[in-house]
Amino acid sequence: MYIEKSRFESIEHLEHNIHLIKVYSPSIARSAKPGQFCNIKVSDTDFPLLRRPFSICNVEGEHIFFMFDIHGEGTLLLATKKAGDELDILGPLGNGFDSNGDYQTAVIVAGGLGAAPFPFLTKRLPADKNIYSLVGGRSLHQVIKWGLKNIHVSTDDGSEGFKGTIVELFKTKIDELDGKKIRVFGCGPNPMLKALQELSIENNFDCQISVECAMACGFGICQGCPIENADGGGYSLVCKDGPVFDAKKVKL
Amino acid sequence: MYIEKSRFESIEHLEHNIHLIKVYSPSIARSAKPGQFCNIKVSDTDFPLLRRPFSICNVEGEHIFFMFDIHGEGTLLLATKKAGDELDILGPLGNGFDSNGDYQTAVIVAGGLGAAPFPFLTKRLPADKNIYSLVGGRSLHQVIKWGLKNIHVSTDDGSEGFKGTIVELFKTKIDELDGKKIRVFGCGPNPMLKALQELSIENNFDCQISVECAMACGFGICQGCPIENADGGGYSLVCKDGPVFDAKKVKL
Amino acid sequence: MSNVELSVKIGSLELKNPVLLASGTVGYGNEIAQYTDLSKLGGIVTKSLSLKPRKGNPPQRIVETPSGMLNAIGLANVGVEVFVKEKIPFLKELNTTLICNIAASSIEEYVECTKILDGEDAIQAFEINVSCPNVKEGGLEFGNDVNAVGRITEKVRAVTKKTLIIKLSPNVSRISDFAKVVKEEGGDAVSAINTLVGTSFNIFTRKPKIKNITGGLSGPAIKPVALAKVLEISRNVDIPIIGIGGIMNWKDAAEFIIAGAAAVQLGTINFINPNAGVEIVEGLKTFCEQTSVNKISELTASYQL
Amino acid sequence: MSNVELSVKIGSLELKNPVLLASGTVGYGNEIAQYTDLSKLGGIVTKSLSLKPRKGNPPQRIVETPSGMLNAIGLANVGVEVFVKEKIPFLKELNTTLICNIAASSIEEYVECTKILDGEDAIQAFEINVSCPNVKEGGLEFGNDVNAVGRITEKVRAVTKKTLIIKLSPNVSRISDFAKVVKEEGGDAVSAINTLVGTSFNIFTRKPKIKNITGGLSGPAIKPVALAKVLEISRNVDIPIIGIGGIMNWKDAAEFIIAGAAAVQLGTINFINPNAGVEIVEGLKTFCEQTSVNKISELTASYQL
Ligand SMILES: Cc1cc2nc3c(=O)[nH]c(=O)nc-3n(C[C@H](O)[C@H](O)[C@H](O)COP(=O)(O)OP(=O)(O)OC[C@H]3O[C@@H](n4cnc5c(N)ncnc54)[C@H](O)[C@@H]3O)c2cc1C
Ligand SMILES: Cc1cc2nc3c(=O)[nH]c(=O)nc-3n(C[C@H](O)[C@H](O)[C@H](O)COP(=O)(O)OP(=O)(O)OC[C@H]3O[C@@H](n4cnc5c(N)ncnc54)[C@H](O)[C@@H]3O)c2cc1C
Ligand SMILES: Cc1cc2nc3c(=O)[nH]c(=O)nc-3n(C[C@H](O)[C@H](O)[C@H](O)COP(=O)(O)O)c2cc1C
Ligand SMILES: Cc1cc2nc3c(=O)[nH]c(=O)nc-3n(C[C@H](O)[C@H](O)[C@H](O)COP(=O)(O)O)c2cc1C
Ligand code: FES
Ligand code: FES
Repeated sequence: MYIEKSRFESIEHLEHNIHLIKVYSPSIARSAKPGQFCNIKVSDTDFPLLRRPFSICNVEGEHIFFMFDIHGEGTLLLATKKAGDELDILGPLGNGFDSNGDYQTAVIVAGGLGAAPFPFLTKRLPADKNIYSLVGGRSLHQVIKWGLKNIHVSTDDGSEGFKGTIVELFKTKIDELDGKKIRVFGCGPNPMLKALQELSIENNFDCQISVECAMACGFGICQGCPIENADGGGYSLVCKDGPVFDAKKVKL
Repeated sequence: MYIEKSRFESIEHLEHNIHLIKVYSPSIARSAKPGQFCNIKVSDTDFPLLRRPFSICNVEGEHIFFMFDIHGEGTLLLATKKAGDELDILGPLGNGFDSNGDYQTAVIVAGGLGAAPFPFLTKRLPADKNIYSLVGGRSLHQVIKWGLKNIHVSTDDGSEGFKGTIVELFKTKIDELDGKKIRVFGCGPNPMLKALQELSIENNFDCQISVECAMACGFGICQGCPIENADGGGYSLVCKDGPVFDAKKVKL
Repeated sequence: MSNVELSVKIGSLELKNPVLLASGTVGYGNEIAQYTDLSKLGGIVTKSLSLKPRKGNPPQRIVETPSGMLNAIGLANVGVEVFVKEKIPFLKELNTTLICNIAASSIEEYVECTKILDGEDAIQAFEINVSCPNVKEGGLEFGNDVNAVGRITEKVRAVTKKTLIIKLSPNVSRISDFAKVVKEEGGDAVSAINTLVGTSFNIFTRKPKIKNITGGLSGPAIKPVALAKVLEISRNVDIPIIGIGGIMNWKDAAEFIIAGAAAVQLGTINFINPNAGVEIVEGLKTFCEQTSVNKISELTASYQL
Repeated sequence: MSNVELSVKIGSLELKNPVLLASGTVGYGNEIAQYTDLSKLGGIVTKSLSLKPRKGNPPQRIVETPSGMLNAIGLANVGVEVFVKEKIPFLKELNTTLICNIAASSIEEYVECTKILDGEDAIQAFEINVSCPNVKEGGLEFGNDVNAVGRITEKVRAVTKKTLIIKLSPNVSRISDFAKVVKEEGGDAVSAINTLVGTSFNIFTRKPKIKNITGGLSGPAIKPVALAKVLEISRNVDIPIIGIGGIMNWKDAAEFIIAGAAAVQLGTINFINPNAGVEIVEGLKTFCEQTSVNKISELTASYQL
């Protein structure tokens, strides 16, 4: 894990309000695993005070990509960076996805910006695995396909693909997919993860979900990011024990 | 007085660390007088909290110029603005110089960035007046001549012009200038203004000094900017009653 | 167009809307009136007045701090007499509710000031600033002594029928105890909060940046503290609260109202955006429309704990 | 190369330099050790320990505020027993001074924890966190009751000869009264300050952003308040002070030292720059060199009022 003064390389605008930035951050790039995140200082001043956590969206050589929408002041500042600016990045953080093991098809379930960690997972998936990506959004402009493969789309308003939530779409595909030979990787807003968790438990899918929550440090010293353990025995820390959890092990 | 959302036009780098910015601010430009200042919101966020006061350095049509060095975070942010950015400017504020009346030569005495208000004064000086500018700095790079006329230079280290302070240079010129026919306009750091004040009182010069101090509002509502009256009867407000004062009327 | 009822009542005082400008951040109204339409506000609270004029503290009086500022103005003011003669005529023309803030060094002085000002029709309410050093009892602040606050409320109450608001100091462990005594002694409302005590040093000269050594911290930095004080009072005492501390925009104002405030005051923001009050009234109106709140008073203390 | 003497003494405790990492912002040392060399610091203060493990508050526990953050971690900790068994072995290897912070809900619990930990050679000093709700006396904080702080100091003093530091709550009117009682009851030093009580609401859900309703405000926002508290203690009580509150860089640290602190603790900054402590030690050294200060202890309380 590094505190790396990284070079901002470029920014690309994907769909409405979605930005993809590329930074030169060789140490983090070399050690990063899919599902991990970085905690980024978005300004050179003390404002905003805290770093902002972002999933590692992709790695190309010594470059990392992050994907985000403009949410508040932190992401606004990030979106106004220029090539050559220095960005102070802490990472890679968290556990990441476990993509090894005995399964045939990786089923990616991404809701909105929950797509962020999956280009990197798609790229690093063991060669013997198939990939099947379920990508949802409120409407066609919120569907983020960048870096994904074998994509099946749902939108809440039906403006593209299946009309309904991404987990509803998943349900319609269960027969197509062999429950024993898949591993599910989910990321997205909490209600979606909850639905996915239920679906996975019902069908006994092997399912890893990446969760989000407010964070200060991102590496285990503030205890600010608890998630309740499913067994009732206290809390895990999203930043250190997660952000990826076995869907059976946490309460959402 | 206006709260004017102004357009940042350009930035020019004069000497070491001295920046000259040009903004499109028609309402303020039309009503500004030399010696007045503006209180500028240097960011679009709440950080830094307070506006920053800057003398109106020059006016060209509907454009205003400000001159500054990078001092702290506020001026740093100002120096990184780009053409087209919006700048929220409050002004014109304060009383300004009184350049009318019965004298022949305007003697400008500027120490370092104290030169800032004088290009505008130089331009707007009544046509019948002569101008004589004494401009001092620590060394030749701190001597700011932009927009001034008939310039006599002093540097503390003697790297350009007279070796010594600008008030010492002024002393050597007193014989050249006719004390009764001049009006002195001074701006610069406090110790310089103090020396100038003494010299003017001794020689009974008509002298107006522009003073600086910490400010919050800039227009008289916070009472944060007192300057002691020479008669001992309380305080005047630098922002409202000044920033230009008759050198005899205030204690420095 | 809009059906939102923005008016609120504080004691017998009717305010057009819940947005007031705070004492010490609006002078006597004339300078700020160049930048904003004061008649659109709920009202203004004038700079703390004392019986005699005070010239205030020597400079430096203010310094910026992270998301805040310290001030030690020293209650510079013209005194009640000049106020009545010179300031009231202008204030009358503003068509806004006028609340007169009083600061004194003894209980007698509070009473005396209130008596003199009570005769002025233009003044609709009093706000008593108890965060002043108490000269008689050794320079401690009245505001930190619950008995002193009780006595001030009682004595001032006795000399005016106008709405009486006590402005509380936040530099105490349990602010609700102070609100309780205000209610018991007949005060109509409390304002919370005044500034927090703070300081700042120049590390090269080793001198305090503010000549007075300490100053009062205001601005967004104190907003979480102010909200917690408002909430504490709201949960413990049944008295109207005027919320103050770091309000920068309508969202902050709404946050105070939800946390228990019947009205709010804007302080430091006036220095940065003198038109903020009017913008906040507009913002609150839109917020109410969009969240189906018919009367803004229904928002007060609508917290879901 | 440098001749500046950075070591300081707090009671019988010798610190390599005056820069400590604050309780609750450094865990038990292991995670932060990946980013910084803890052996270069004056020491670390471990997360508040209670007798039994505590799982802490439900989420959301933290929220950012202007130049600050609120936290309501709820003193989540492993309890003294697990601490001794599992955490001390790693802490021993750090080659830094270890100060153990204790938080309890009764005076007996404070005493009990101290007794157990007193036997551990690795622990060089205790810091007693009195800002915890007092279960027996109705949930009020010990930290706001001068008698309770006196009794805690006395009882804990009786069971340990190690350096005893009492960490004071800032949510009081006169913090120097608390420092005085600590001194009288045999405490070696005080830490000031802990967090200020604050809150924050989501205006759309009308719920507090922090599940616990209120939280503790830390970060640069509180620096002016913390400095004023340190200065107040320094001017009124002759006891070593450990300054805490919003320190982001060496300048802030120097400001606290000038205002009266013998040492400083870094809290929130560790979350943003986990190497800040080491950078601040370097910065202080250079500052001393450039301003001809031979011993950093000479800077303590060197204010020019
Ligand atoms: C492990 C992890 C990975 C993430 N990956 C991505 C990603 O790849 N792309 C992306 O767009 N967003 C991601 N997020 C969410 C992202 O951190 C927030 O959108 C961002 O912090 C918003 O900052 P802001 O200043 O723009 O918004 P503001 O609303 O101004 O932020 C205010 C505060 O709230 C916190 N906050 C706001 N929203 C969130 C949120 N959803 N989750 C956690 N904290 C929040 C901020 O960190 C900050 O402290 C991730 C969050 C976590 C925890
Ligand atoms: C009437 C007036 C006219 C001015 N004209 C100019 C000008 O034309 N060019 C120029 O470069 N500077 C001018 N100044 C000074 C200028 O306001 C400060 O340099 C600027 O505020 C520094 O801001 P900062 O954030 O970069 O520095 P910081 O040091 O980070 O500022 C911190 C705080 O201190 C205040 N401050 C810092 N230095 C000064 C100072 N010298 N005077 C008053 N307040 C200060 C800031 O306003 C701010 O609140 C003027 C000041 C006044 C009062
Ligand atoms: C420069 C300044 C002067 C003030 N003067 C007074 C005063 O005279 N009387 C008073 O009761 N409060 C005074 N206050 C306190 C404000 O009314 C308000 O309570 C405080 O600033 C918190 O609000 P804010 O964070 O919105 O500024 C003053 C505040 C500032 C910043
Ligand atoms: C997330 C967090 C957890 C904390 N936990 C503790 C604690 O367990 N015990 C304690 O005495 N102080 C605790 N504190 C308070 C800090 O030690 C420190 O006093 C406070 O944060 C002010 O310093 P800062 O502004 O540098 O953060 C905690 C602070 C934070 C931010
Ligand atoms: S964010 Fe600090 S422990 Fe997880
Ligand atoms: S700066 Fe506010 S009164 Fe002068």
